[in-house]
Amino acid sequence: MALPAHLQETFSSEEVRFLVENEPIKIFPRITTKTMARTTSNNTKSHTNNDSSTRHTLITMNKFPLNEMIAMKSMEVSLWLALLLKQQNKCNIIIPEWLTVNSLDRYVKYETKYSDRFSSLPWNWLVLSKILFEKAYDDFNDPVNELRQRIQDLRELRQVKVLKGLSYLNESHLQLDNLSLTEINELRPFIVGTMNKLREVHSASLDHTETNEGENLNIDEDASFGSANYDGSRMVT
Amino acid sequence: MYGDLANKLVIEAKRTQQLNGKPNKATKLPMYNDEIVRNIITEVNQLKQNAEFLKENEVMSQSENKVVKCQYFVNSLCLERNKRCLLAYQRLRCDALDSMIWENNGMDSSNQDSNDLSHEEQEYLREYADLITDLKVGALSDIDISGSLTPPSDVFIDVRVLKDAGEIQTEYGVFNLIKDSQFFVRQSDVERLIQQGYLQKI
Amino acid sequence: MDVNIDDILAELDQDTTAVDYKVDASSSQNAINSTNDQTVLNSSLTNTKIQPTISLEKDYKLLLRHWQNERFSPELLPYPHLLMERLLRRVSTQIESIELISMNLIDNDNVDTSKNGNNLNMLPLLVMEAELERVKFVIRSFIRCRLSKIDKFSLYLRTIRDNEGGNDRSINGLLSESEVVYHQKHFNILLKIFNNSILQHLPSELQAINDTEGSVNMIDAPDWDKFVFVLVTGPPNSNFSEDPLLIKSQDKFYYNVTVEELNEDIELTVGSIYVLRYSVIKTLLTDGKVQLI
Amino acid sequence: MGYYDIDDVLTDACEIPCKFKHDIPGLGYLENNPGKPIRNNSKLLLPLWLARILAIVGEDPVQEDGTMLDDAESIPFVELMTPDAFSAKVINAIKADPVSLDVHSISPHFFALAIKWIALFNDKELAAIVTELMLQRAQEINNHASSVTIDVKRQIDITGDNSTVYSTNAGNLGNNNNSTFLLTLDEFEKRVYKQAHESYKDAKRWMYHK
Repeated sequence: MALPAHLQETFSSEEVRFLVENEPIKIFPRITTKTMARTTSNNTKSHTNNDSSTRHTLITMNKFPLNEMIAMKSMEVSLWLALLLKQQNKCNIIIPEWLTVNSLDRYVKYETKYSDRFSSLPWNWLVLSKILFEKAYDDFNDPVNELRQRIQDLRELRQVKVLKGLSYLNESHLQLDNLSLTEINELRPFIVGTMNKLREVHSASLDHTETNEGENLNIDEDASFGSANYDGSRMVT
Repeated sequence: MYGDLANKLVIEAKRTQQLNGKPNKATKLPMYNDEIVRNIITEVNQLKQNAEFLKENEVMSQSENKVVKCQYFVNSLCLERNKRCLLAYQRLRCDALDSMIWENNGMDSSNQDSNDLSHEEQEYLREYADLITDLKVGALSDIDISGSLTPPSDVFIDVRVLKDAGEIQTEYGVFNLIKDSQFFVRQSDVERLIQQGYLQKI
Repeated sequence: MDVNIDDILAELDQDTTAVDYKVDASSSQNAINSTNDQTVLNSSLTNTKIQPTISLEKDYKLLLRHWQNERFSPELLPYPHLLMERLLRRVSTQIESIELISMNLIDNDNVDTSKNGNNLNMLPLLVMEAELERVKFVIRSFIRCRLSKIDKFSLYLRTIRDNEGGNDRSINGLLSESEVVYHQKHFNILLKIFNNSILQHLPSELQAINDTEGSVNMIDAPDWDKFVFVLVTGPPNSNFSEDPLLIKSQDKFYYNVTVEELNEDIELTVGSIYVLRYSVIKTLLTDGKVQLI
Repeated sequence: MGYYDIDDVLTDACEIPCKFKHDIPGLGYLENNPGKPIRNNSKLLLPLWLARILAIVGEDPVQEDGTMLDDAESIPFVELMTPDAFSAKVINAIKADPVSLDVHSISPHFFALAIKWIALFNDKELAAIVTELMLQRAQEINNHASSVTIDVKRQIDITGDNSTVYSTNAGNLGNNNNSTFLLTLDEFEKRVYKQAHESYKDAKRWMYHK
């Protein structure tokens, strides 16, 4: 198969991370590139080989962020780019507001208070926190281990609720507001697998004649065999 | 009973499916069961003769209509069933052959013992490999469609040189790998050197 | 170097003109619908006065959305012809650019690898390469997913084609050119092995592989009622007042959908996440008002 | 589902007790009596692919004298009898304790077979029972699937270096003590279990692995 079986029903965790990496995040550049860029682009186009800045273009962004950087002036870039710059010591990542001890404490409170709903954590909270703990731990003001503990608490609190919610599986629909992508993705095979089968059972119990087997049964075109009522032919022992 | 052999074949297919069900494991096929397939085809021919016999009879004896009809039905259903089992078996194996081609980056040399494949399957494998090769050079040539399905992460990495390795040439110029120096390089350029113990990922 | 990078870029801009105009200026009701793509292209060619907005960013986001939708929908979705054309051209141009720039770097002996290779001159190139790998990955994964569906619904897709009176128009809307070729060729070799190892040994009346009259239908169709995870996004242009299907009540917007089999109405609130039967949201998906996640 | 679906092909092979309603010469091979006739009212097991069709087709409604038979009078070739899988005994066991029921031993394709059986008679009562059974067991399946033990503690107090030890239990069906339940799963349940388990494992591996 052109797509391996384990990718046919769901995303891998790496793919979820990939999606999250496309989201914007704020950084403080540690270098200034903006003026250089302006001189070259405002002057009549220079075609000297040394001037490579005009040649740098990206295909998923309208601007080339690397030419827009001013040291310590915050700007927004895709997470993957922020991580690459960070790795090169060219920026600090501005940790999002929600990822502080104070704010997480409020989320924990909410999750504890309401047993039947999820707090509105960002849809990428699990992935983003994990990435930043790993790659930008020196950009946090709060102690990372305390943050990590709270993320773990949130994770467990929500898992308990998810488990409870799963007893409401049915053949119609579910509403799962504020569930993050990681949580959705890990639950997907179970929820989809079970609900599909519940649907099949329910559907089979309905009397939609057009889908009854045997209705389009015509083993031999030139014989027109009559069909009898199913119910009449059943014998209950 | 008619259809029993076909069942055996499908149970075998089920086993193959289970063997290949685990992620990140190379697809493999057991020996093509030529014997059962041929025996089912023999059974099919038997059923076909029965059908012809019944058809002649139907015309001749109107009085035994329902008997002939019942016999005819049973016969047709057995034929149909055998066909379905044969096709399901072959289709499962073809899907597995497809997987092998993709896993091996479009080549038909895999760890599959080609003696375990029927002649038709060997031919199919070659033809599918050719098809993928053609696909790679067309409009999608820049994409490398048989490449990795794991998202790129850490395209570039920091490495430390563990033992002198001389100069290497990359797209980014020449790197002189002297012990204890550090470089920022494209991971794919140095994969081999890491494996061989010259470099260490930091 | 005879090729001037600016020429390439200029050409690229020109190429994207017609189509990018569409992304922004079309009613974008059908931002995801490829047949609509086609019409808008034609009209924009005759009307070149309209100022195009080139949005590389939007195109990439659209690609990600197509990728996710394709991965989770039970059916094969229409190929986004123009979007893919633009993206593939950009990839190819970018590969050339990267080659030129890196050659240039080496020529000028600009690369100072002695100090950690952390050269500022190199960084932009690294970024370009990393981005390129990402785009290539999504396109690759997207196409591979489509190919596996084309295989799965090989016969079903053929019947769609044959039902269109033998012309290939509808299937050409659904598939890209390379996909059409792949579909046809793979079908042929599959049919060949079926014939050689099985069908030719069966009585002629049993040799069909598209028999729908037997006790089991031979043509596997998509499971239209399969459950999918849906995020309700609202109209693609976020123009909530212009979407006739969108209902406003108190402080929320929602779509009303019906699960026919259960005779049950469901309110789909913008911003909410649901697990639903695919058939229920199929139209909303085509119109870009919901997204599969 | 589908023509090429191996599990569906196997489900169709499930045997259903049937009673023949006509004397049919030459069909003795169905009950291992080749060459002999099948007698009216003789009981035998037939695979579903054969039984379900013989149960709906039968004697031609047009009689030899040219008159039509009513639907009710046109007797199908066989009558289907309730298979053991849905016998009163099993139904009672389902109602008593769905989670400890050994579904696999009743039929490896229990749920798929149930769906086909329910569809034959639009049997709402059986559908309700099967739904309840599936739901109750689903919770248990999910509990097992999500129990991926990872040594989290070790990792939490170290910020930079996270050497994670993780192991999965129940990775293979039936290799440890709390897997008795897993041995009772039918093919559908097994598939859901495996896919769910892989999914939880993948998420956890990613979360706790550098």
